[in-house]
Amino acid sequence: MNLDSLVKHSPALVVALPLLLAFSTPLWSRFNKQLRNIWVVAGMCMTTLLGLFMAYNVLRYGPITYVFGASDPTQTIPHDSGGIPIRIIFNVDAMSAFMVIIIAIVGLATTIYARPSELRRKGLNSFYALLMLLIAGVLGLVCTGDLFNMFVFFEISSLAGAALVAYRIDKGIAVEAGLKYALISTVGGLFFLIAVALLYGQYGSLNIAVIAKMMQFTRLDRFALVFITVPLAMKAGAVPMHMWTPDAYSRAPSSITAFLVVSSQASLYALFRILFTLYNVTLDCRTFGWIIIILGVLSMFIGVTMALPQKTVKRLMAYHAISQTGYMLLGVGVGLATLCDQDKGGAFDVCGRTAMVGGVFHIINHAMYKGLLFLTAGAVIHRTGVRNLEELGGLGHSMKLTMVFFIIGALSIAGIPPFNGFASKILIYESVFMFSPYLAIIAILVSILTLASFVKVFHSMFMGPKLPKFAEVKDAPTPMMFGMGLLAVMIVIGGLFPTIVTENIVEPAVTALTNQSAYIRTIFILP
Amino acid sequence: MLANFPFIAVGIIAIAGIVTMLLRVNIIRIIMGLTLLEAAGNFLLVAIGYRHNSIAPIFTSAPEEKIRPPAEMVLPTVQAMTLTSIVIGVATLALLLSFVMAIYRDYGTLDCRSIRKLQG
Amino acid sequence: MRIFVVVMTILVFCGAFAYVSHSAMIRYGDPPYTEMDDYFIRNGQEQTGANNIVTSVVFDYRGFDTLGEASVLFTAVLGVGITLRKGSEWGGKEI
Amino acid sequence: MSKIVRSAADLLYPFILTFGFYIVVHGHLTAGGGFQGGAVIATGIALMFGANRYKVISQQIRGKMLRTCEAVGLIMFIIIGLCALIDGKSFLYNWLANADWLFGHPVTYGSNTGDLYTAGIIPILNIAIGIEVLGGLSLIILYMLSGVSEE
Repeated sequence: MNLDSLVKHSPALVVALPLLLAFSTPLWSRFNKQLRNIWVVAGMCMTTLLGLFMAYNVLRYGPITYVFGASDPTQTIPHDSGGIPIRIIFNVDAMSAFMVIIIAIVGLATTIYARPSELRRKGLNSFYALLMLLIAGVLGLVCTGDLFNMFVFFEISSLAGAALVAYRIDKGIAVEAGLKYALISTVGGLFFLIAVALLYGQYGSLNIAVIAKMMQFTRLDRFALVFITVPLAMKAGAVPMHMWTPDAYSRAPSSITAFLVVSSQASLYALFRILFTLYNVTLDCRTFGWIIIILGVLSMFIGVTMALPQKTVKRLMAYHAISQTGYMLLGVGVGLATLCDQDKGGAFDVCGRTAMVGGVFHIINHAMYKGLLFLTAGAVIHRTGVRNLEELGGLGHSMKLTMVFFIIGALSIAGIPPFNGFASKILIYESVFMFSPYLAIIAILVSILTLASFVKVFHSMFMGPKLPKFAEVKDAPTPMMFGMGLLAVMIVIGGLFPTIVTENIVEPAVTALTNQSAYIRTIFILP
Repeated sequence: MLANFPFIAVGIIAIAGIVTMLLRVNIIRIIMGLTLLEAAGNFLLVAIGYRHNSIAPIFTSAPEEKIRPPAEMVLPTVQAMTLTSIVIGVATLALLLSFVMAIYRDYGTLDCRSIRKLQG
Repeated sequence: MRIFVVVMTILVFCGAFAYVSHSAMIRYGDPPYTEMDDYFIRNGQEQTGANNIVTSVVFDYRGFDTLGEASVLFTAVLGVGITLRKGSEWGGKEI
Repeated sequence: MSKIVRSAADLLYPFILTFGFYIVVHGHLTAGGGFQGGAVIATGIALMFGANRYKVISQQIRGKMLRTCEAVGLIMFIIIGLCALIDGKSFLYNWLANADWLFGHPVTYGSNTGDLYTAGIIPILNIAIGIEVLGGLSLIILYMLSGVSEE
């Protein structure tokens, strides 16, 4: 198979490969446990390389479409179908490529990290298989251009996520968190299904581009919009529907928590895709933009205030994840609110676009530093066995490298230069200030509170004299270090060279997201 | 109004499911409400694809007068989607019930007011 | 409080339903756009060789959905397996 | 369970299996398919679980075998899908239809009595899914029974 056909088939392979890994993992372990670990990690490396390769090609040469089951994978519309696509089509544009990059990097880091931390548990086969299914589900969710297919991948990722949250039974408490997650995402999935059915009933198609082209914004469309956005916002952890987030994040194994963050980001991507590509300017931009902005501001503020009094490490970080999701919603919401003024030198060109760049850039940054923070918390809990902040202390003497990684993550989340959190937050502050100064003030305030909260965590985990009960504690095992180091390197690169990242990855993604006609044109080959 | 009766039935089933989920405290009953909601979704899908005076989209021993083009058959895509969503529903139900079993084993109760060890 | 929430939910959903039911886009027994399904019915038998058009949609035209759906079942089985696995009540270190 | 139930279940078991297999392989001709047929076979296995003691039946129908069934069915599905890539077609392309080889008799539009030897990869995928579903659903029952019997 030469390189050209690899590019052509990469959207299918990037989903099929983790699925194949997941299905074959239970078989491998029958021969040898070590062999299975090598198989999983090697396969995940392949998936990562393939994902990055695909993203590179998309960003360099334009979107890739892939038609499943057709005799020619690039022929989106069969010649005898009367001008409509009939099969499932993957439409990988720059925004999808952006998400694929995040998933590939964090997926690799968590897969490598997971082995030592889960080594003592039974059922590691199922753990790996479910992790691969989660990765495959999220990859499919971001690549697909078909609404029903999106529902299927949504369900794969939520079921795999729920099963992994419940993985440590933990005297039933983890199962309780898993039940919560599973119930909420199932109800969300059913609403999504009903919305897809309504859209299909009106337009007779399931392809996003076709529906976007025919969209008339009738009453049923508005109904479907609510039914689609609510579950996706819920899965992303925005505030009125955030109650599952701290429970699921704090009880899941740390490697899974790091990836659940990415899974939430993928739901956020789906939300943006629905709002920008499926509905675009047919909906009342200003109203919907303000709804998103209000959701974002509430998430930011409630997340950070709930985080301050928390006593367990991962629960605190989970509330910060809600708060950081607010930044993305704020940035993209400002972009949506000004979207109708596009191309006229209006508000979109003045500040909306920058805000969207900031919001989308924050997605990759958040996935990296929040993943890193959860992984460091996992390493500390793995070595000490304590998750309460008040009982921890003095670990800076024995876990030096973990402490360095934690500092990198904490400074990045608080928006301190030269780390990547600063690079995206400054874009959001600047542009949101032009849109509405009060929102920018709230954003800066939340950032300060975040810093305060993480200073507290840092102090109670690493500072202070060496405690006698942690005398035996060593630094984290090497694979864990590798997982954390990968994310830390990405953070530092993103912080030192933010313009390279924004120009090459984020700007094309924002262009792809706001330019609805380009998305439609990839399916309908129009002049 | 009465011609759209299946859609009204979908609405009634969906609202019944949502009310069951909100009103009951036993987790098993909440899951039953979820199943009702899922049934509403499947029913909606099938109802959307119906065409008057049509047969099922199967050509084996189909009556000739129905399949002369344009064939009078109900829409196949929604039926395929319903099949998919039924299997997904079964899978979700199995996972949720196994969670409930594990919770009952450890907590000894199914009342969702007393399953609250997660706070704090 | 509980009753209030329930009544509000019912009212909201009934209101939404009444709002939607005015729309004449979908009528029972008469779907508005059927090009895709007509394509399946017209060509499905010759292209895939299957007499059952639903099967040809499930396994050919939308075969990838079926793979996803089978994966969902696989996921659920793995999830049931690890939730009810033996010796799951281990003590010792947390995380 | 009483002897009557056990004998009746033993008597019914092969018929249920045959019926399920019939539904699986006739998926492309009549209403049915891999999921439905696999579910029917799984009900047969569930009947055996219900009629016999858990200890006895778990010796005969092992979880390991069912797990292998499940994984093998799915891997078969993906491998068949990937085979199409060799020829430059897309993933899950029906590369056997109308090829006059395995399951490849061409069909023309219109009503017919049904030829089993048609539809290309669809019958093979049906069998793969049937194997997967029978393994999966039986495993769910097995796991849940083992969860109960631990009490």
